[in-house]
Amino acid sequence: MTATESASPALAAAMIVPLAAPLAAAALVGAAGWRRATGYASVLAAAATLVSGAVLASEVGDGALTAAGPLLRADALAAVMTIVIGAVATLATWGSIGYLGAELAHGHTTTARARTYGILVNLFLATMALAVLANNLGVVWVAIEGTTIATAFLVGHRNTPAAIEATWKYVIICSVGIALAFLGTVVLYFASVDAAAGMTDTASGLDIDTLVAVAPHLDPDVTRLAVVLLLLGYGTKAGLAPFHTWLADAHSQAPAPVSALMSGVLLAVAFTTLLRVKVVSDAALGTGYLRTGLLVLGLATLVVAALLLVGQRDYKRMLAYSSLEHMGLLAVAAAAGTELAMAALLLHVLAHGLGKAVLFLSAGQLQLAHGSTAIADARGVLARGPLLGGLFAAGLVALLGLPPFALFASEVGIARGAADAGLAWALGAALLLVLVAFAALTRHSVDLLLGPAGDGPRLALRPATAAPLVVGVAASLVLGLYAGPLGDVLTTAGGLLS
Amino acid sequence: MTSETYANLLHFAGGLLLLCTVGVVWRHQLGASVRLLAVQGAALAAIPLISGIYHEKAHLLAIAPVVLVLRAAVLPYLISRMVPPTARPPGGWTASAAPATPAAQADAGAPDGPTATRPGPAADVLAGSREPVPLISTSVTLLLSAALTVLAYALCRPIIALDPTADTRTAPAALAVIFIGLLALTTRRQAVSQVVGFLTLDNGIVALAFLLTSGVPLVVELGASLDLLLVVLVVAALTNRMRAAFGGTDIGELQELKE
Amino acid sequence: MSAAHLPALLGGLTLAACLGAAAVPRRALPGVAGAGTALVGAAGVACGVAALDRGIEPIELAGALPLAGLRLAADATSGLFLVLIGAVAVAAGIYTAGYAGRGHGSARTPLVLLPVFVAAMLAVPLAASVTTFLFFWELMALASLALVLAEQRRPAVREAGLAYAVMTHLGFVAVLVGLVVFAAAAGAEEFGGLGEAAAGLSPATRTAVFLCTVIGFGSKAGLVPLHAWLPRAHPEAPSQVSALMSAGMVNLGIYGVVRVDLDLLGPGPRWWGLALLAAGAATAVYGVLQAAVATDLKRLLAYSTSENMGLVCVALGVAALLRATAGNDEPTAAGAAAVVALTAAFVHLFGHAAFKCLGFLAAGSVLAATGRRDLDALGGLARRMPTTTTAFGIAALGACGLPLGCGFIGEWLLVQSLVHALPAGGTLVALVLPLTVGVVALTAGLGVAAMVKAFGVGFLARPRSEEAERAVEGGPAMAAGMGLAALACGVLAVAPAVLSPALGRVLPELPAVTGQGAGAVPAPDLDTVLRLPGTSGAMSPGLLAVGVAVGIVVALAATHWRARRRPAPLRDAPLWACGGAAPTARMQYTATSFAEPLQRVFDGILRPEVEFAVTPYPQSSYLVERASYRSRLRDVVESVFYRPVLRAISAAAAVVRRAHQGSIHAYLAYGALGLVVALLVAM
Amino acid sequence: MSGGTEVYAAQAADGFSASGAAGAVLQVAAVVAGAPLVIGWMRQVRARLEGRAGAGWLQPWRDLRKLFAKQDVIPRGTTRVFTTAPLVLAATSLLIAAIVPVVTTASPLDEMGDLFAVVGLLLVGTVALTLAGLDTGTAFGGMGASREVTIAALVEPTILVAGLALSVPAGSSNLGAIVESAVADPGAVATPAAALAFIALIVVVLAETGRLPVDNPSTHLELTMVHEAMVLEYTGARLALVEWASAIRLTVLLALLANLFVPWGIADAGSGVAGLLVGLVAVAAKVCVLATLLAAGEVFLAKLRLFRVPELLAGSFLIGLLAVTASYFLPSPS
Repeated sequence: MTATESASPALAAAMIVPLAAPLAAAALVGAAGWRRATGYASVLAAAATLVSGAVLASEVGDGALTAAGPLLRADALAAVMTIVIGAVATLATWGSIGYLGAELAHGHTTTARARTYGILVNLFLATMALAVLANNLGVVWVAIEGTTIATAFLVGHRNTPAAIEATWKYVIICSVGIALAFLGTVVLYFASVDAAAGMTDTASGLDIDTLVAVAPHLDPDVTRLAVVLLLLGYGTKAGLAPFHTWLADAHSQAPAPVSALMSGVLLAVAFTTLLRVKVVSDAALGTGYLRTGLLVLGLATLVVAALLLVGQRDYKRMLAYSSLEHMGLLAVAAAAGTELAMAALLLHVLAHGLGKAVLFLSAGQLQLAHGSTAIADARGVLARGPLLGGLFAAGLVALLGLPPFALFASEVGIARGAADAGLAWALGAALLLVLVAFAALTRHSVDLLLGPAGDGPRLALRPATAAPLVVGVAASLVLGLYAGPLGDVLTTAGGLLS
Repeated sequence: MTSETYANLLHFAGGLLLLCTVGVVWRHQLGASVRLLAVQGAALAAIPLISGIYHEKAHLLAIAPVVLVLRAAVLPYLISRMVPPTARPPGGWTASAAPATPAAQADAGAPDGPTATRPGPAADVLAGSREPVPLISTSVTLLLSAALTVLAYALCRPIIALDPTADTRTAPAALAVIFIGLLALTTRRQAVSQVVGFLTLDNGIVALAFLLTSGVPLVVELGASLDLLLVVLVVAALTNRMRAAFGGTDIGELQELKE
Repeated sequence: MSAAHLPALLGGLTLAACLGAAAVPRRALPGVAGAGTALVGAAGVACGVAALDRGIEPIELAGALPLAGLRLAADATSGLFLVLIGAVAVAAGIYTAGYAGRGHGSARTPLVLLPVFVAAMLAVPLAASVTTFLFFWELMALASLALVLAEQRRPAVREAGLAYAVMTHLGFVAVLVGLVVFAAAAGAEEFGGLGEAAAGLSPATRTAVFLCTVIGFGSKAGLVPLHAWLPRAHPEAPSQVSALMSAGMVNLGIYGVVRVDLDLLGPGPRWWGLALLAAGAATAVYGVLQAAVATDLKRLLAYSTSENMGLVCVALGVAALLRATAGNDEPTAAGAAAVVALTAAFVHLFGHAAFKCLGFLAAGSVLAATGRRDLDALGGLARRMPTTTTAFGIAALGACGLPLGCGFIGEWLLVQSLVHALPAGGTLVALVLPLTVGVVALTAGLGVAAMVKAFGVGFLARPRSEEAERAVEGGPAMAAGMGLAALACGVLAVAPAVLSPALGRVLPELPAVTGQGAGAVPAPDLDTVLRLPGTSGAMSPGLLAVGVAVGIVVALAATHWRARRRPAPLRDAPLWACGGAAPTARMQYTATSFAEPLQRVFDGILRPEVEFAVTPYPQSSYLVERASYRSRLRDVVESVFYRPVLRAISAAAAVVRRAHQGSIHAYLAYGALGLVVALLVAM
Repeated sequence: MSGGTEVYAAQAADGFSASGAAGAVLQVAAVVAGAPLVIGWMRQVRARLEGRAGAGWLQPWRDLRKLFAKQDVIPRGTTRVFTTAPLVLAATSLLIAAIVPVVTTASPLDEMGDLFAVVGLLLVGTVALTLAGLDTGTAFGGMGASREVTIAALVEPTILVAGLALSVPAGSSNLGAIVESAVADPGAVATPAAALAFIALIVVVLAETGRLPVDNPSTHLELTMVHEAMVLEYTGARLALVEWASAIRLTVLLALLANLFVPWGIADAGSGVAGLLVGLVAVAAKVCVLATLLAAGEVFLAKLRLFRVPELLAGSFLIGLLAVTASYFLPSPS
């Protein structure tokens, strides 16, 4: 175990910026309303998060740093997740400018709601950063519940009956699920306090380092209870069955950039928390316990996602269920738990975030143009808008895990990791389900993208709107071919988790 | 305070908590549910108070009023504002223990003819102040609650085994509250009822936290309370929007988004 | 330039071709893309020659391909496939310049992707680690998918693309699982490490790896029942892409089997050979049967691809089976026959690549000229398009597997290996091999029927449609592409000796088939007269050609007997047709009618859907007013193997959809139930 | 069972032999000259058995002579395939006549092609003719081609399996070697394997040469024609070539059949002039006997319906398969 040390001021700043920058941007939007300038300020805040993540990643090595007292803690995992948040958020906020501009122009929204949107998106980013960087599992919980609150009105942004319905389901199901996580946290705290009696002061019984340190001494029976609750609880927010049911509704109703953030980052942030739990669980109960749980939930999620994709008629819901599918795959990867599998898992998270951002932002453009998210209403996209269609297609290819995009590298890594862990059967089952999802996604995308132009609207894409999409595709492509130093960081983070 | 008194008081608080919870799933009148929630909040606040006095822990004594204000006053108040006034004077236990006839009418769906003009449970349902026909009949709900209580006791065995004190022995009651809250969420159709169910669940968790570990760290406790408050505010706002959009708050009607 | 630079050259050329095609004005696009593709192919051939000569030492790029690193290397086996695919790409590339220039598949994206596809195919045999291999394997699939979808405005293309995408991904999943399990068990990722560790793996692991990889590679090679994508996708692609896929890409399925299952995984038990043999035999017969009754020219060629890959697989299976029988203590007849069978596989790969490339290019030429692929609408092209007709004739002769054609030698070698294995192989071999001979023979016979139909109905006699009547030959580039392929056909048909040096390098690299130590058997010498190691069969394709030529001269001389007593020949006479009045073009036998007897003979397998309706006059039931006959052939394997799976998935999807009808109470109940179950289990 | 080393020893050691070369020339000449006579003989036998006088066994020669003097007609719409096909058919037939051991087992062309190559050459001739049939663009041409190809495709398994049955005991698929091994081991002819192979091969010969019950060479009813339907448009020298080549194929196959099972008298590498003459006489006699038997048999046979032919071929395939397995499980006494 490597030491946790207090961060130098510069690094402490790198840990605080991901929280502070979006908060500042939120304040700015609150003060000045949503306009291009404040929009770009949000982009800047997100980019600052990305840079902070990169700085942390390059400096943290295989140790951990704390800042703001014992409140914040960054290790390689947190650094990678900060990068994920920053990267996807940059694309999403960038895409928001064009998206909200078009919505305002079409009269789909008001300036007041646009302002709320701007504030909430930035708060959302801040809560996610907190969830990743917090030192205390309780605070992580608070932050993740905070994401639900921040996104509630984002999901309901359009204020249509469907949006309200989606928001209600989202808030209730996620709150219930996350409440279970709180229950699990309490039980774990109980076990930790008991095990740590005499070792450290009880106030930090939920700190990550403390938990890892006392993990071997935790009472197995109580820990089992806690881990099940935490798995189901954070699994809810990560979109794992059986509490997966909010996901498609929320993703399909939220504005496209928010869908991108939720799908690309929020799920992953919740999942990362499960990885933290896994480290504790593995030390306390052996690797087999949570592995079984993750496999069951992962495969169940894959089944649900793949089969719901089969008859899907709505392209945003299709993308949502694809996220579900990827979360299922992540669960299988986490079950494997080798260093390679974990590194691949994190790469998968990043690549999926980028790909999903591109897809949801393109889907947003389609929705704006057609006023509907039904596949039947938007056929022959490629013929009507080669750029938009091409970017959607590229995003889809990236999402399907085909080379040369990054998800290919991560999926192969996950497969290798799973095979190394002796989970070949689970891998085979998972991949067959992924195949069903692949078939369904391809079928629907062929319907959506290909074919003659028909009489639908022309789909022109303004350069400013296209830019984040192009950047996203390019980033995914580059990551798929060459990860550079990021590869080492991923491996380090994988090492911490395995 | 002797340890015996302490244990008795603690058990009493836990029992009250559980009792209120059962009441919540029993009653169909939303106003009554909200009042039961307030009582539940008070019973919950009693736990840190008793525990703080017995263990002489200042931070528990400090937190008890906070819990009391939030859970017995603020949240019930916020929720009660979501409930439109009932057509009849709020009658507490007696009024809601109404004869079977109106309930049967409610069962039959929208009343026709002369009964429609007479204010009654059906009108309350439409207005959103009364729970419509439950998805699972009340008696089955109560039986399920009993089963869940048994399950809670079974699940708490390892906890009690690890640290056999009066606190942990009360934990099953808190866990049962959690389960029953979940049951209420699953079976209740009015928006307000779901919120009540959710708060019940949350109360159970907080109670468990106090019982097991004398509360979570302060920062977490504050954060969680803030979250809860915000969630209730969000839900309240949503309920208003829902009423505006759908003309009602029957969650069972929200089935546009599927598959 | 050393051999190690060649892969870099390959990559550089690909990039240049790609960027060039993306940047140049539309007018120059076909030329640039075609030339670029041909150059990439040529670089591939160069790589292959270098690999055959001395091998290419491993090249590692640790930073590339996240979490794994890129690793390239080539031995002679890789070299063989590099040469094969590179050469096909050269011909197809040259052809593209003309074909796309005539407005076929001339959209920019497909033409930009063409060099990428070729490069990805070439990179597959160069890959030397699991991840690298999978990367290029899937890149190849993706590029070819994009190319298949080039004419996506037609619904048939979209359907084909979809089927292709799903099937190829299924194959990929199988290969992926097989290889990662192999790698995990071996504890290594590089092929070298896999090979070393293979012998120590448990039989269960080896079996799992074998089955997974054979399924995966088999689907790429079009083995039944995983062939379903092939006869859909190959015909719908632009023709140069069809040629690249059918003559190039499918070979990589065979490469996979050779590399992973025969080379790395090492000699296996006898049933491996039997499994390959059975899969190959089923494929060969089924493929050729479908080809024999197909009426779509490109579909016919696609099924023929499936058939030929089946034959190659039979050869590999025979080789594996015989090797497992032979042992390594001394040279045995079975061991010698195994080498002959392996040689047959490689020789047939080359022959098939040559004639299939030519066939698809010629079919593309027809398509470009007439816009039709339906044999029933073609005919009479021999007069209007002599070059194309000659090209297709050469291709068809090769595909028939008859002497003088380039498909004959492979089949002959295969039969020889069967003949010479029989006495030495034990009871199992004695039971299996005669049946295999029957299968090979039936395949050859039906192949003849299919190709006679394709050539005779498609190109000879009189045109059956206006389009066919107006057909004109394509430009010089197309002719050059076809000429190159035809040249290859000719050389392989009469002088297989050109393959001898390459095989001499490759076979010793595969001791899992050719034997080790005392049991090692040298590669056969494909001289003017083919003599086989350890057996006494001999045949000389070159001399046979000479013999036939001499025979024709003699026959021609014989026709001069009493020639002076004859009047001058009567040209352009009306047809006699047993005295019938001038038969119209509609009265000709069509492809459908030509294949009807075979369809009836094999209707138990083909299960045609036949509707026959006679409408009599109301006055009498014996006076026929009109009769309609409709017969439709579907791919039976699809309805037997695929429909039930699809139905099961749909049914399951319906169940899950019913569970997600939007009720939040149901959703919460799922969660609550899940929680209770999880808690109970956790206790 | 022969061991591995023996197989190596059995490597064909054929060199060039003057006697073989002379024999090859002799047998080509004999077949070319004799093939029409065989046809004539069979027709004569048949006529006599049916109670007719017959045209005499020289009649085919007279027909050929007449045809060679007739005007060539090249129908409208046909291509070079139509004019070349008879040449290809004739060329392959001649080549087969040179390769197959008819008079001698030591033909220098033996290495040029083995049993399977010969079968392939036969098929090349058939294919040339079917293409010509299709090229005419008449319904009959197409019909004949379609049927011919169907039969050719279905007979293929029988040929190869029967060939396998013959090659396995000899250790080689080269016809010279097979016949030599039969000479060396006359007892092998009497095995069940050989008998089964013989039956299978007879069916093959009937199918390949278009004899009853597969096809009726003397039919004049278009709808029942197979071979004749393809060549309907031919006349003059080309028709003569087609007829001649068909006769050569029949003769060679009969001779081969005879020599495979009753190789007595055939010349080998060491034979002198006398030996070659003995071989010639012997093969003439054997072909004569076989032709007589065949013709006699045809008197009692009707043509099978086209769709019953596959049954016949499937049966012969089964017999061939049995021959192979018998040759494995019931090895000859040697």
